[in-house]
Amino acid sequence: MTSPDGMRTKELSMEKGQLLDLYRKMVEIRRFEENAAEQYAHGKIGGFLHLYIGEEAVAVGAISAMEPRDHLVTHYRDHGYPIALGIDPRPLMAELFGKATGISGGRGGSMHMSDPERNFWGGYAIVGGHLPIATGIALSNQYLNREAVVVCFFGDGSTNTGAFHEAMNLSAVWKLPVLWICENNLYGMGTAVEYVSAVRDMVKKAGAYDIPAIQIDGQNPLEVREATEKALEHCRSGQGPFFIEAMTYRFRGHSMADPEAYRTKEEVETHRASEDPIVRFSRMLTEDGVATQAELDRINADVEQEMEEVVRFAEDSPVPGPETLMDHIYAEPVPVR
Amino acid sequence: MTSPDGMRTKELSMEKGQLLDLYRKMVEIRRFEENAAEQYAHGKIGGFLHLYIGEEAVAVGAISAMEPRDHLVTHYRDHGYPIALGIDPRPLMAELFGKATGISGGRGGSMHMSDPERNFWGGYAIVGGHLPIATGIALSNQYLNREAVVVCFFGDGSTNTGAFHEAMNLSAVWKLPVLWICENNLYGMGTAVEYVSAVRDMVKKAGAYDIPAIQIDGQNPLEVREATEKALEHCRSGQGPFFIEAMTYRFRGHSMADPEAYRTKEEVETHRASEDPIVRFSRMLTEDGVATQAELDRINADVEQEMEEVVRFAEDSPVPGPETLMDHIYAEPVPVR
Amino acid sequence: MAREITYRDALREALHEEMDRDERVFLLGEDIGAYQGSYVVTRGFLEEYGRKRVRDTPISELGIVGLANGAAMGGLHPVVELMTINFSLLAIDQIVNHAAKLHYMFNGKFTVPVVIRTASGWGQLGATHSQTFEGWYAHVPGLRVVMPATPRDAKGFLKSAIRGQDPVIFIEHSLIYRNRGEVPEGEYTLPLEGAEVRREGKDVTLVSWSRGYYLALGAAEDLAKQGIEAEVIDMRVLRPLDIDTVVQSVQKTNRLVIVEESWRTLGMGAEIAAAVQEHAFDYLDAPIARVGSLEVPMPYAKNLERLVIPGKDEVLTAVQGVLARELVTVH
Amino acid sequence: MAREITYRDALREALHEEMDRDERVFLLGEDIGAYQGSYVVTRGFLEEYGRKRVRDTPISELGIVGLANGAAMGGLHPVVELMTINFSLLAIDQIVNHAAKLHYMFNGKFTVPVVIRTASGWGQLGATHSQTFEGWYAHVPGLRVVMPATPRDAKGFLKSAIRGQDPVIFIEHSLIYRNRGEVPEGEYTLPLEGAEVRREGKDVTLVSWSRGYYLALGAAEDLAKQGIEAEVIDMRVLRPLDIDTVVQSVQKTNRLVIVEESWRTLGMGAEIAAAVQEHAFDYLDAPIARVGSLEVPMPYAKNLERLVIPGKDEVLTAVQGVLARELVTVH
Ligand SMILES: Cc1ncc(C[n+]2csc(CCOP(=O)(O)OP(=O)(O)O)c2C)c(N)n1
Ligand SMILES: Cc1ncc(C[n+]2csc(CCOP(=O)(O)OP(=O)(O)O)c2C)c(N)n1
Ligand SMILES: [Mg+2]
Ligand SMILES: [Mg+2]
Repeated sequence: MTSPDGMRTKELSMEKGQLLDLYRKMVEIRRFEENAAEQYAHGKIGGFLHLYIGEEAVAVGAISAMEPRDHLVTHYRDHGYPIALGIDPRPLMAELFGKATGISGGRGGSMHMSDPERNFWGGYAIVGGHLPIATGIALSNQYLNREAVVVCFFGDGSTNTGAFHEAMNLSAVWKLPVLWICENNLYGMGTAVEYVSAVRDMVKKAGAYDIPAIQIDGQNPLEVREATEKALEHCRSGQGPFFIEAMTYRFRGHSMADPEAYRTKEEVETHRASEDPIVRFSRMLTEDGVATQAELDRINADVEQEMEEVVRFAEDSPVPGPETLMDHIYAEPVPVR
Repeated sequence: MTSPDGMRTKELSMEKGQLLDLYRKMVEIRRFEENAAEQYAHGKIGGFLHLYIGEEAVAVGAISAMEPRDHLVTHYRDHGYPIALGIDPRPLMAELFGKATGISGGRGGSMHMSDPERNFWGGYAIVGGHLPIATGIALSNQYLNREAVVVCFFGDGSTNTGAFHEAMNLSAVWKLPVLWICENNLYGMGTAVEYVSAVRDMVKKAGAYDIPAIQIDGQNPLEVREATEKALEHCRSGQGPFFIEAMTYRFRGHSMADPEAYRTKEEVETHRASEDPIVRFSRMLTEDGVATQAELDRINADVEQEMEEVVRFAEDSPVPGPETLMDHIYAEPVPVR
Repeated sequence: MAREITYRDALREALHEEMDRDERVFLLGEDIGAYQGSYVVTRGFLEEYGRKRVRDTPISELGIVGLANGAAMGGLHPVVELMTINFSLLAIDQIVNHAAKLHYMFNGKFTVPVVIRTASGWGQLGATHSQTFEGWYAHVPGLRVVMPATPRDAKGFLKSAIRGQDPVIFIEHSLIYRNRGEVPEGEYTLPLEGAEVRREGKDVTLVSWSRGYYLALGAAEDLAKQGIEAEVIDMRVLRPLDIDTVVQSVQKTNRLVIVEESWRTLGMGAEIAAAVQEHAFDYLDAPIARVGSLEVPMPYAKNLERLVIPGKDEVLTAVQGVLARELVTVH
Repeated sequence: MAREITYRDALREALHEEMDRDERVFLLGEDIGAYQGSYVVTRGFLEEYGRKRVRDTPISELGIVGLANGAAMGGLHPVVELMTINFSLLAIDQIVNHAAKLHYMFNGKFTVPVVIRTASGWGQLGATHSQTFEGWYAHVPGLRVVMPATPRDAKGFLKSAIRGQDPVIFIEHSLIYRNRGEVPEGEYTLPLEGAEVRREGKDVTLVSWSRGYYLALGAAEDLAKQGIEAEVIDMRVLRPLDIDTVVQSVQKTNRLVIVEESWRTLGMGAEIAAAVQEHAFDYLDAPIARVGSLEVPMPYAKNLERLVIPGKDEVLTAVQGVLARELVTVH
């Protein structure tokens, strides 16, 4: 983590309600993911399941700075972003359950949440694949003078893909309004950054495209929010893309199938102990007198209950009807063969 | 061109014979290409034909610094490199004619010259495609302790490909002995660098991989040679890749089919007038008293004659036998179907 | 009233008309602007429409198709030019794993109306620049794949592709850009479906598409002189594939020869043959014959290249083969 | 003497033996080392052979296959692991435009002995992670394509692939890694060619490969209970394709059903059907039937996924279809 931990809440001109909202969103994500893990263990969820636990402050901080007209595109570790955006978590959980009420009708699964009505264009499962897509959405915004910024999240690992390079270059050449947010959690799946990236600091990669870049502490939602605000201003003013590298850490395995042979329990514990974004933020809030522990506990309990209902909703929903299987392969009718 | 033209021959500890050899190689390339253009016009050569006219000093300067154990990989504009390497031009011309005596038996054509016995692994026609291949040859050299460096030539346009990014990163991560030489001739086909690359100076791209890089005057064979010598030393000493950006200019169209709608005649004339590497080098040689104009003229005449013979050889050679058509699809026998 | 124009001009008209009709239509691709297009299809477009709508791109096939996917999701109608179909391999992840999937995977919530124009073809271009992959794209649900042979289809298909809501792989051919043919006066579009019987005959059915169609037609004319009446079908659209038209023809002729430029193994012809034997089994009097390229990376030398690409002689030989065949039943 | 081991262990043994035999053999791929391999095939290899020979790579499919091509040209024997065949699309330019072409294009002057291991498979993985493209690779001259079903073939093929001089696409399947089967005691290799009749029968021929083979076998066992004797052929190698073995079987059974997991249109089955009708036309008593996946991007929901991938019921239905068929000749 490169920035000092000392960012105080009072330095920011935020209302208490807003601050508690950030807190609540982080807790919602955490509990959502814990519930998902549990349901996966019960066999209610299949396939891949990538949890965002430990990285909540990045999504929550950044997305809190976005305006409704802005757009969101993410990789496959994509449960946190829609929750941060305020999307109802029930269809998200239902999606994991493969239910008709899922946000993608049960067709997408964990890696493919989306809600275009909220300008959330989805999670994508091919590493690097969504970066050119985000670039294109940004082009449509520029082309149609929408004054909207596309915020695109991706991991350190994806910066080694050719798609990353091509997308960065295109976004810079055409000065597209896109904010690149790289979540550097030190690993791509089980491979540590230093073994696969020529540079350890992802911001350095932005230099190859003259894209202004900043590296920040991704465990502090306020620092993330502030950096995002400035970056969005830059993008919105027509100066082209901006690049944020948020240093963070994944507390759980890459996916539920990951035995975590590539890192020690101690390493994970050290990070958990000192860098849990929820623990850090609650300390900040109580020490600054913004909220009492009791207030936070009430939020925690509230979210706990909410998530019970979320799981129940998913559980009680019907599976997609078999008669829908062949719908939406094409947007326009295709003659049957 | 970023470096001053004033590099004097005497600053370099080169024998007259060596200097005249550089001169001769450049003239050979020029005349070879002019003859190829003529034969193309006569219909003796088909398909694509990309001429190296105007860029001779890059190949000649760089390759003169290589040792026999070093390796060479290039893109499709690949007639100049083998000539600089001292490969007999007759099979090169025969290749253009699609003859059995061609360096690739007439199967490769203009874009696919190679001579693995001389560690020349070929010209490649997919832009960017040869960069990962060069990286792999470098890995084989490192793995087998060959202490050889792979010198890989490519254009400004190819730096925008995903393959470029992936290859650069891999070469840096594994500290592979590969010398990247980017020929920045200001255009990729008909598209000027500024329209398609976020940065105008390709050296900037090397920074994303912490690869040391230098931008040089590619029209001066001595500057190219000196930079290459230092770069090869770096690579050979186990410090990983090096990146040279040689500023140059293509005097002819991208290929024979190019009507050059994208640049003015004046622009080309200006470059031709002030940056012809052969004119510049001959002036250097005569002004420094290394050679008289008469000596150079003799070389010119000699090369002229040599190239007549080269064309005659190609012309007189037989086409590949139809019975060879299905040879070498596989290296090992495949049961007939 | 009809006019006769070239295949290239048909494409140019389609692009012009659609760009004039709808501001959201724009072009992007390598060297389509200042260079005027590597097959000169977009000549003059940069000058006419400006840099906003005619975008010269970096050499980033994957990136530009991905960008076009995103732009399409965002409400534009991008028409990407991939210089040749060989380079589409670099973009195939964005085509197959993205364009073809997103509408379904996200439950129909948005569309990806992207058109990818690219060119098949050959002509001493060597192994990496002489391939054709229409069969690969035709394998993928979610894509529409067209490969028009005539100026009329080229124009009508391209206009429909641009107006449609689905990703379309639009495959041209470098060796037919100058072919001339009739196109209707005034506006028209053509639905992206259906094969067409272009020449009627009763003795044998020849099926092809794109440049292969002309080869088949030429062979049919030769056969006519020998008194053999070949029915010639231009497939036009490769996904969805109109097998019915072929089956109906085979029910009449009882014999089928498929002509294509790709390697035979797993070329489009494989699917057509497999489907026709399934649906017209009882009507076939001879095995379905497939004429395709020899299975070899394309050599540069002209004399070798000629051996690889099928010509009229190969088609005639195949026709003789299916005609000579006696129907026998062995048990 | 034979031992029974899993498919995964068969692969592990092959890699071990070849790495021990030849220092020039090395592994590279995403998460093959510290993570132990996404399908755990390379577990322990990093620890045993070290970073020089077991190379965790960046997420750069195109780059690492290209690098492997170059390393192979330079005298090494790289074995690349592409996590799943879906991601191979990102590397397909290096596979098709480079690995498959270089030996020919440069007139045989050097070889590209690269082995690309990858996995087909599905299991609620969604549209982009559930595909299989063996038919695409089998289309390309210059490649050898194997898709073993049994531990014995997996081990013997992998060893041959590593020792060979040609590029090999080696396709595993995530759902059969735990399947057990006999492998010979001690060293052996198997040539990369030839289908195998694994069950004899006289009534109908079932053809498949990889996981599909087990499906066919299961169906054959059910059919046997009904008194129908199905001959089951495991294709094993998809390029070069051993059609003769299928033709010989069809000459005996007169009926053919092809079972595969890819989309039917232009799947491997298309080629097999097209080739068999060509070579065994007079022996066929019914149209060749193809059983494949429904033509839809794979949905995540389990109940929908089950409808897409063919199961034993679909195979049995197809067999009933070809058996019920009366041979008629219509004119
Ligand atoms: C093209 C491609 N290659 C490989 C994979 C398998 N894979 C899924 S996630 C992942 C690691 C990504 O790491 P990173 O970008 O750092 O994101 P993180 O999971 O750490 O958030 C890999 C290799 C994939 N999905 N797509
Ligand atoms: C992947 C790919 N895309 C497009 C092309 C067509 N093409 C051939 S050369 C070229 C321009 C390359 O420019 P640059 O790298 O600057 O090399 P230069 O020709 O200027 O030496 C293009 C676009 C190709 N061969 N390969
Ligand atoms: Mg990561
Ligand atoms: Mg250039």
